[in-house]
Amino acid sequence: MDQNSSNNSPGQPWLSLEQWRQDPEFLKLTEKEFRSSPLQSEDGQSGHARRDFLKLMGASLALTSFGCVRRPAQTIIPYAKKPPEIQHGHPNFYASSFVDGMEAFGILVTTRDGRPIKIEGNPDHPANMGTMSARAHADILRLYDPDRFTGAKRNLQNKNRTNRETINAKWDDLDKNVVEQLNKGKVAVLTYNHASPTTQVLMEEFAGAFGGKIYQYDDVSYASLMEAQKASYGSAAIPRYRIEKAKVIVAINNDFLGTWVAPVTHQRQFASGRKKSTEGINKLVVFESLMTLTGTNADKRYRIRPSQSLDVVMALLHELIVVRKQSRYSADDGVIRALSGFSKNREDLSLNLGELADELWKNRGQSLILAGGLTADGDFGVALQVAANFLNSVLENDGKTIESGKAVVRGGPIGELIDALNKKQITTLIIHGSNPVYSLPPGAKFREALANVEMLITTSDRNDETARLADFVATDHHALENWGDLQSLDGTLSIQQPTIQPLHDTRAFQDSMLAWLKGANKGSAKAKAAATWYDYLTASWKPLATGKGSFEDNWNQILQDGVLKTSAASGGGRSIAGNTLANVKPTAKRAGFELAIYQKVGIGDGRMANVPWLQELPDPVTKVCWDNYACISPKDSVQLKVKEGQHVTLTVGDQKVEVPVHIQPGQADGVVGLAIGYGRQGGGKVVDGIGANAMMLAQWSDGRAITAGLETKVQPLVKVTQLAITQGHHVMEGRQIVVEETVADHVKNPGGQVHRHKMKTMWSEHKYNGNKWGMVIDLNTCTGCSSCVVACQSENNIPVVGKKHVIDGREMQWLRVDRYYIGTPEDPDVVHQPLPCMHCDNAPCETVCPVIATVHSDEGTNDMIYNRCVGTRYCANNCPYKVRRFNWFSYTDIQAPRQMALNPEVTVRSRGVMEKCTFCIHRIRTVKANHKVNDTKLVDGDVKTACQQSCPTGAITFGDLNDKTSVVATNFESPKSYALLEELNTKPAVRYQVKVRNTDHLKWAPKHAGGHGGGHGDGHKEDKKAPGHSEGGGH
Amino acid sequence: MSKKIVGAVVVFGLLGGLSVFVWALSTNKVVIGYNQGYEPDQPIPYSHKQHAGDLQINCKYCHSGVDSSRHASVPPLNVCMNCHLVIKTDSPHIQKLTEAYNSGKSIPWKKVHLLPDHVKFNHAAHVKAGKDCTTCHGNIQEMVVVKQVSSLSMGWCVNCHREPENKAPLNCSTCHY
Amino acid sequence: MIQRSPLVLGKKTYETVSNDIAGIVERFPDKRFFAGLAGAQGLLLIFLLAQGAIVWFGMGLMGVNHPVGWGTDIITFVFWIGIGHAGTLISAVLFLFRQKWRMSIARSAEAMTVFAVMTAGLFPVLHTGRPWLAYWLLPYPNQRGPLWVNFRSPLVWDVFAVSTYATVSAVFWYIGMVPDLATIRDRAQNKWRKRIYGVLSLGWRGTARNWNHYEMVYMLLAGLSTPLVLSVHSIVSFDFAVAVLPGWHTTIFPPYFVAGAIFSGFAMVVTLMSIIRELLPVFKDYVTLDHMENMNKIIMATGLLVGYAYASEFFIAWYSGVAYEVFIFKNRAFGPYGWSYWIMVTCNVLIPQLFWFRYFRRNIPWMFVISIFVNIGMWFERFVITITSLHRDFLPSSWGMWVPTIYDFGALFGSFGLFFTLFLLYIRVLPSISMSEVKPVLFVGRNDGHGDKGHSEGKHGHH
Amino acid sequence: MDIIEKLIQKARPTSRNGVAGLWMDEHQMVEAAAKIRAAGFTQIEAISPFPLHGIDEAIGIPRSFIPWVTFTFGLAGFAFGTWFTWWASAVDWPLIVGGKPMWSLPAFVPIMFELTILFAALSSVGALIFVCGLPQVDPPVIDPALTSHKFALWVPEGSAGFNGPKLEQMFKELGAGEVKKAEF
Repeated sequence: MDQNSSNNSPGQPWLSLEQWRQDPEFLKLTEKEFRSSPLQSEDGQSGHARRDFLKLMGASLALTSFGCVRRPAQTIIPYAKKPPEIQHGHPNFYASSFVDGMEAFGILVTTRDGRPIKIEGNPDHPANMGTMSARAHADILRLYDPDRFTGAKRNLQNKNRTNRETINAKWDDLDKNVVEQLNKGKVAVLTYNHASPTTQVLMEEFAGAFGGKIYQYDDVSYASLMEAQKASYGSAAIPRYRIEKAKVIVAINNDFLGTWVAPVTHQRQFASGRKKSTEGINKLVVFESLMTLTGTNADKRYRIRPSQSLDVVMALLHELIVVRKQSRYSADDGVIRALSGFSKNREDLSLNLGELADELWKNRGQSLILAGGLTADGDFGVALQVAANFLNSVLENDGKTIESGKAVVRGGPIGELIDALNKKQITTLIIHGSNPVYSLPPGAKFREALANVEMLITTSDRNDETARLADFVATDHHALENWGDLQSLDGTLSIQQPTIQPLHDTRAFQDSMLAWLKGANKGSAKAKAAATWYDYLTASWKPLATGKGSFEDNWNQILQDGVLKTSAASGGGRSIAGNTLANVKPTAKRAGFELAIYQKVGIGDGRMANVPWLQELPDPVTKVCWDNYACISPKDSVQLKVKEGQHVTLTVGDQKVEVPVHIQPGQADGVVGLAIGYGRQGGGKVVDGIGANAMMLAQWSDGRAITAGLETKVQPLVKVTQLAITQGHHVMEGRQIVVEETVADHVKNPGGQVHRHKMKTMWSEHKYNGNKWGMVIDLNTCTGCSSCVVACQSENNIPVVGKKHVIDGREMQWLRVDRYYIGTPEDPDVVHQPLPCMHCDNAPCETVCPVIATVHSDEGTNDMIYNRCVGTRYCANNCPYKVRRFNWFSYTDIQAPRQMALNPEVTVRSRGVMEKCTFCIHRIRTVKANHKVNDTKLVDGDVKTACQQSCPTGAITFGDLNDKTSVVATNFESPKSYALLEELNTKPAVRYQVKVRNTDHLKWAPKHAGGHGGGHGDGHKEDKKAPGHSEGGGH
Repeated sequence: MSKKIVGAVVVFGLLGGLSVFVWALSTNKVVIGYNQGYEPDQPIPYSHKQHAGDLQINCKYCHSGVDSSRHASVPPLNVCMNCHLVIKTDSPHIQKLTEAYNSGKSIPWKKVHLLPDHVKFNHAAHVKAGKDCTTCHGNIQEMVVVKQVSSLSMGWCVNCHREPENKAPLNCSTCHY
Repeated sequence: MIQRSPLVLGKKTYETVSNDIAGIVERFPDKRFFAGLAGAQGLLLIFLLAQGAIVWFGMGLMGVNHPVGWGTDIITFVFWIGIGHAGTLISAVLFLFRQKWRMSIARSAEAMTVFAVMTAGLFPVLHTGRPWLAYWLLPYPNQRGPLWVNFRSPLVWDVFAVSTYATVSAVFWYIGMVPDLATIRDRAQNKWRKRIYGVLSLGWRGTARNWNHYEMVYMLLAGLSTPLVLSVHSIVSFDFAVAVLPGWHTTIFPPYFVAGAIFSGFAMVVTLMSIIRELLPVFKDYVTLDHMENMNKIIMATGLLVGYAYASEFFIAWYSGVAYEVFIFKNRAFGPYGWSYWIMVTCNVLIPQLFWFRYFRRNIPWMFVISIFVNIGMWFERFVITITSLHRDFLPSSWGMWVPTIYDFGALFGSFGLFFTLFLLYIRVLPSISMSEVKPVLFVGRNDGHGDKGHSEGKHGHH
Repeated sequence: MDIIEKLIQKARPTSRNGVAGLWMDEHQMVEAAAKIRAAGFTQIEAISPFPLHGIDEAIGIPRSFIPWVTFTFGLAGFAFGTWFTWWASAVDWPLIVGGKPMWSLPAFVPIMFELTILFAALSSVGALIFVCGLPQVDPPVIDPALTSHKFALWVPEGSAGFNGPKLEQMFKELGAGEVKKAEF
């Protein structure tokens, strides 16, 4: 066997290990691999220097060189041939789509001179209506991730895939090898929920051509939900939840607002039911083990252990059917027998659910039971879903608050794949878009099963855990570089279009499949006719893109809209398959701690964990960033004698992980929570080495990952690390910061709980004759999801500082979301408060700046002039809201190519200057300049701040306060609105609207902290008991 | 006594001179450190005098962004090639241009008017307000080599914004954000 | 009239006074001086390294953060400015009060003022994020429009107050030194010494006409310096008092700061004099135990004033009923930085009570130790004001902690290096006791032959 | 070296010849000065290492005019501070700062005060330097000890009522330890 052929021999690359070591060509290749490794920054040459848009970089603002360097000269390099749609200085917007787990929605990508700089929501897409999740914003940095593969890769593996050398592969060679292997048959494709109908068609065609099968694996699996749907309704489709129609929502270990299925849609739906604050405001009742984002928004919250999730549903059913004898099942013996089996569990649960049952029954048809998710996906996971379905149908919600949905099954379950692998039925495995080696529980023995394949091909975009085991990495494009179509859960079809030429020598997986089909001379006529995936896509869309004009016209219209407007399916009713409770058996009682694995709102399944924005995004509940940690209840922390940040070992079976502890108020006792998405070893430079992999503790049973209700040993260690927590203190200390009202109070007198002040000034105030910009934030609809924080970060070039600096108190986010606990640490209510710069009319910061670097404009904005700032930090000290951020070091040295995501409209701040929220003044300027140039008039809604645009619940309104007809002016003057720290007479241009809690009495009535006279002595009383990690490790 | 008079004359002379200098600086009579008069050689000796002056080509023909965008924009080579595909194709400079155009490589022009990154200037808004190009750029139609005529100092901007007839805003955030 | 003890010991004559004081400049210093200077310069090197690194890499090297935007730099600035008050106070206010015992310590106290203000003046510049642009704080005509400064900002007031104070006290110090420099010039045997001191003395001749104007200007400067010295620390206190922060926003700050400044300034004079008396034994004749005792009495009095201010702050916070104020003061004494508060109270209020006892007032080692404690306490006073108010203000969400880094320590201890380097050099090259002021009061309290007391008394401010 | 010497020579103040008497005791000297003045001598200079009580009356030196300079310049400083803060904040470039009025007079008081003091202090010192004819380069010295422990009276030749021998005689009678012709 000569060396060359051995190198290219696809079947046995690992056999050539010794041979290629002596091969000079290979040595050269390896050298090159390391030189152009994404870990090294100088790969600009080979990576993207050849791209057209870079030619313009010289002219378009040398973004990082803020300062006064005048000469030597800069050059202007115009386009040789300018694309007609690009005008220097103007952004272009492209409609596209985004998929994240089960959620798919429309996006608008802002590009400048051919490079995408920001992702916004597509207002025409019914799933998100222009709003966004934090992760969707972060996708832009995944495009510019320096850790991405720059081309196809080949791994020279040893036999057990435990040792490898990575070399660059040429696409031709890769194709040749792969096709040769594919022709041998026994092919399987393992895909994630790509949500693309046309990709699915192509994938099925591809698998069929090689006699293979498609399997589906998502890093966060909804298998038990789908299985239960199938059992209850005959279809595994995830249903459409119409949360906006529900008056009473009961969530049982279900974080539908934060992480479950489609949070952006859910948030909007939930908020629309929340906005009806005077009549029929919805009520959210949450039963949960951890404190989730949903739990923080609860009107009534119960703490249960994960294993009790099913008991809650069964107890509610018992109250309705057995105690109250309601519904058509009240005489169904089978049901009653099933319920009676739970009598012991009901006793253990010892919750009085009668009132809730009454309320649910009263609102039947207008209520909604949501159950399950990672935190309740125990061995009882399917039973829980079945019971919840049953409860929903008892409450007559089917077809009303729950409609039938579109199936999102892309392939067979992974359990079957593992079986097939173990039986050596598969010799070639293609893994697309998921990372099972990282995220499957060790019990699945997936890694071991992979030893049985001859060739493993992945489409990973980075050197992740799965890619390391592959023989070939057919590196996929980033979604912003690729064509595609997506279907969201409501059936809406949307288009994904590329907004930039591929940055690297990558290839769409769809193109790879077409290439391999062609290479093997297989596939349908459509596939054969398609030169590229784009051709295949448009060919598939021909029947869909119908209308008056030609296909091209219709297609262009769809591209412009980003969404096929006619495609949203109207949901239908459905009926349950009788008594489905027969197989619902009580769960065994757990001893000791129960594990509850969960997803963080920012990190999610960890797919985007290498985006620094997400790592530095404080968790909406814990306010900790850059880490995962074991959440335990305050009571347990006392019992275990652990303090915040102290390490513990969590042991499930024979699996152990070591993580620091976070003491989480409101968490159920006897539960330990751990987030997934950490403990990566191939995620990239940002994420690698952070935290521990929670899935190491998960179990594998019946082809399903068991992530909750596992008996866990918690063993304190000596080591203590500081958690990077961005909030210093967690209770309001009796101050009027977030004002809460009960529904009854609110209906009687909205805003009546706000203590108002009569302020006097020594001098007449300035008049603002033109525009006067202002903002109102509705605390009632704000869920705390923190999408606005990342939106702001993306819009305003806000740097990321890293864990150490966050601990030092140097986080830079202009907009923060404060989270306060109210009540006892064991069972607190939670409020969220987004806090941008208040743009006070009487701004304390302005008075003290010696060099007029911060002044008011005649439009009422508090301007921060970076280039004038000398950095005395006096303004930050004197800001009562502490919204100012200082550049302690130079944060402008951004690793290439991440700097391409910088917004040229916003100056990049240098070391030693102060910065803060600007009310997106660049957007105001741009809109006003455009109106001036076009002789048009500014109307309400023209200027949107980045946070406002992103907010899924529409909690933020912004605009001209002098325009009395504007939404913001109305909100600003509404009795529900109040100014934060009004007694200081700073006259903020940002006001808050009171939070309404749908309950009879609040855990704590706000006391007033400011001026007039005594009577405040007892204001802190309740707070004494309140949870406060005092300084909680931050700062 | 005469020594005292000499001393007094020297002291007052220095003070007076300094005052005049300071007055000249702050009213933009004298400019220091702003590259006024910068006149670099370009890779292709494009003459504005010939194109804009003698041939009377409208500024907007090439600088097409000037009335719609923040940037006036330097024309892409295809704009040059509109004429130079046929005109003066024997000139070595035009051949250089054609070569750059054909290879898609473009021309690295020297930037003459350079504002720091923290200054946002909008050409369209100024054109809309009726300002002629020559107000800031000088008699460009007479320049063979383009030269920075105005100081482009902040005081230069502000003093024009201050003129009542310009009705221009004087907020810091007009230009800095 | 009470018989008072002599101001100067050792039966000096005018000539021996000249010999004693000019002699310090004329002799080559001994080893102890060089050892002290080397130590001071070692600290100065630390200062340069620490501040150099901060300027090069960024303010982030220090412990400051959000929400504690001001830390060691500002604390130490206020500390040194406070120190810088005693000099002008002794030379100007005591002058106006005809306190003859001031004569022998005035010069060194003034020198201390000038060097302390110089040291202090560095900190506001170095604490900025971009110190190379600190000149923007001056309202100079410029090419930006012109763009002026914000005269409403206490920091601009600071610029005016500190620079005026530095200028006036330096001028005051220098003008006071001119006749003594002329003495050294006329005594000089060495040509270069004669030239250098000739230039420094401006050619002073000591005619009666000159003395006439000189005394007038000296008194005018004293009269101007008195409100100035009071204004400077008032304005420094405005840095805090004008802010909205609870714990800063108080009307008591100006007098409280001035009292604290006098307190710390006199403590520093006692510290320095205790050292110099050992370093240069000749000083013992001029700076007598009586002098030291007088200063110790002032320390005790101002210590009580400061203690009163501490108490009244708590009272007003409680009496105002403003929850933020109440909280911040509770937090001061019992919060996470409570230890610093109790260091402050112990050093500033309790320890100076020892001066009720004559023994402690007249015992050099004891007063040295006590003065050091006062210096420590006064640094912590500014620490308490700056840090504890900033670290927990209005919104609990933004509360945080401040932890110093080695750069904080470098900046603080290094600044002593700068101060002592300057001071030690001053001791050797400039007349460190005002000869022309000591000579007129040489015979006060003396019964020996030369002249009667009445004759020499009240020469100053006769007009 | 020579150049420096030459420069010094050139810059030296003009001096006059006269007669000087030197005392070791300041009281004797003051008494002598009064007597010499009474004897009709004019332009008497009294030189001492420290200011002497009673010498002004003795040789007829009027009260210093410098307080008027101080007052005038202090007033000018105050006026400048008031005008400049107003002009810069409210006229030249009015900007809205902290919602305060353009002319925030109370906030400008510290500036006005400091400028008053600065102008007054520097003008006083300037006046002193001017009126004393300082700085002087290498002025003539009658006796080096006059800045240490001796006291002198000196009357220039040619002054009204000057009589050299009589003066020398009087000096000796009034207790001068040394009498000499001296340039000053």
